[in-house]
Amino acid sequence: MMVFDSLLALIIAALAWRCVTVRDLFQAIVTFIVLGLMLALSWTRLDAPDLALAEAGIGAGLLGVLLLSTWRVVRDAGPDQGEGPPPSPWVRTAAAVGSIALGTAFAVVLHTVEVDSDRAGGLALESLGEAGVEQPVTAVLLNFRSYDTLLELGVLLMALIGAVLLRSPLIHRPAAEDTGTESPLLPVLVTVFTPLVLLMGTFLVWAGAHSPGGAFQGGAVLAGAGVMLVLGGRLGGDAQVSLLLRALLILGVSVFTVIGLLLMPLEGAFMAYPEGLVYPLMVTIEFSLALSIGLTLLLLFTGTNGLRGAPA
Amino acid sequence: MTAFLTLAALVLLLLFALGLVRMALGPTRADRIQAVQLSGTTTVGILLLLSEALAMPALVHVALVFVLFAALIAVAFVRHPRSQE
Amino acid sequence: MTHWMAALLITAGLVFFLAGTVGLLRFPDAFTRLHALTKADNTGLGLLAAGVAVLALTWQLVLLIALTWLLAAMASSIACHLVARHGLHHDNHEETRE
Amino acid sequence: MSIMPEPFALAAAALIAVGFYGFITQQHPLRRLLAINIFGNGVFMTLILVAYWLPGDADPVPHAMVLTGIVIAVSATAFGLALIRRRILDANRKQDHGDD
Repeated sequence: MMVFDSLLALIIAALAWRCVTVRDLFQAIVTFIVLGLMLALSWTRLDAPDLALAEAGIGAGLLGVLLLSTWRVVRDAGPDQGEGPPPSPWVRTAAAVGSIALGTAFAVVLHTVEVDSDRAGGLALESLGEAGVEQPVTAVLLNFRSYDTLLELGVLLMALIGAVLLRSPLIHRPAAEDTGTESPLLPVLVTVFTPLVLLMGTFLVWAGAHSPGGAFQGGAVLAGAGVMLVLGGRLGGDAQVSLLLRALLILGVSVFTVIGLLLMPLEGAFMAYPEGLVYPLMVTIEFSLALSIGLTLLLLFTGTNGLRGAPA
Repeated sequence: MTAFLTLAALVLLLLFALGLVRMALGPTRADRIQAVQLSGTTTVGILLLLSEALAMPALVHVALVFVLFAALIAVAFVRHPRSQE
Repeated sequence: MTHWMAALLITAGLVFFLAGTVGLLRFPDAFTRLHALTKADNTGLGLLAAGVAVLALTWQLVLLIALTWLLAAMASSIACHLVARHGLHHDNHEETRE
Repeated sequence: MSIMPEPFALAAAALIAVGFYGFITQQHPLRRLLAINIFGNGVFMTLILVAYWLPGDADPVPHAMVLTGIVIAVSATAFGLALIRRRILDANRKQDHGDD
């Protein structure tokens, strides 16, 4: 296993190096996507399958698709991007020396650090019985540290609002318009894959209570289904926003907050859950979070605040 | 059996590293985007082997997510978006 | 017995992966390389998945592994077709300056 | 920890160093976004390693932090990409105006 880990670590380092030094932008993006997939693989080796799911889905998958689509726009705009002149050899040397020093110091610290076993995680693992879910990461996210998750959703929504305000959507033409070069197999892929992907996303949300998965991973896969529909020309961004869509976007935050507030008189603290009700509450919160997260990620991809069925 | 499965995973990773040479060489964009497909297939193989070797059945779920997003990236490569109506 | 069968299937799968990688490195143009990657690697993945499925303890896991392979085969064959078709219709060669 | 080199610890250090180098030497905003993300991935890798090194089961608290981190990093990057597209739109508009 040591040889496997070493080779994987070497591949990761080499991909990172190529990603920042290769001249061609497209190559840098493809390398970045492959790097993300390799990171996900390495995290399964480090006992973190939850994070492998998140990285493969959000970090490499959804971000990769968004990067590729934005690359087209950048390329079509022509070579002049208003870039500054390339850095002088002095800057390069200084940056190289600085980053080597940083990396070396970091490696030394990581190899000498004594990890203290008296930690919050131990407490979380011990009190897992009270959390209502068996999966430790889900318990931490939705119960022990629910404030973090609530605020994180706020950040996600802020990013979406910012992106929408910039009015720079990605518009994918319907397949038929794409200069006749579209393959007839693309609709087949979309038709067969989308329901399976939706099923898979729902499963991951539900599985989050007892095995790797959860609202973020499931939400990312749900967003993947939406992106598939957008790429297949069945769904598109729209400047008109429906009330339903808005409600779904804030569903997660609202359910989380309302449940937290309603139970306050009973439990005496914000976001404390009564013992018998923990599991159903967790599942309710988890599913509403997943819907909102999936929709937010999808809208971050289209860069709009609304969606419509068949884009004209 | 665990040792054999681990060895098989190592062989797959080695073959993947060799396949990355093609991504570096190019010369066309189609060659480079194949690297994503290659990493999709290989990683799914490695994950299946590891799920058995490490007795972590959840890794099969991770493999399914890999399959899905590798396909999505190939589709994104062939679809050309605009940024203006 | 099952161990031998699994080992045999996985080894056969690895041979196909090897063939795919050799093809990816040695074939002369993007289309033949796509062909090598898609066909050989998916056969390899199928054999490998079968080997792991033999070892799997529950039938749910066997089904899930089968589903994974089926989706992988379908996705990558369609993806291969899409990329190849795209290569035919668009200039896939990189400009000298991006 | 041990004095034996840990491959993933070295990978984490490499990600951080390379991300830092890329952020300074690259000019294109998209490339800088990629470099920041590589740097961030090095930090995620570090947190996961620390959780892995602890005795017993992997620590869920750093895992939850990394999960939060991935989502925040991607949403910030998506916002950055929208900014890049906006800049291109504005540049095109200015050009069209100059042609008139």
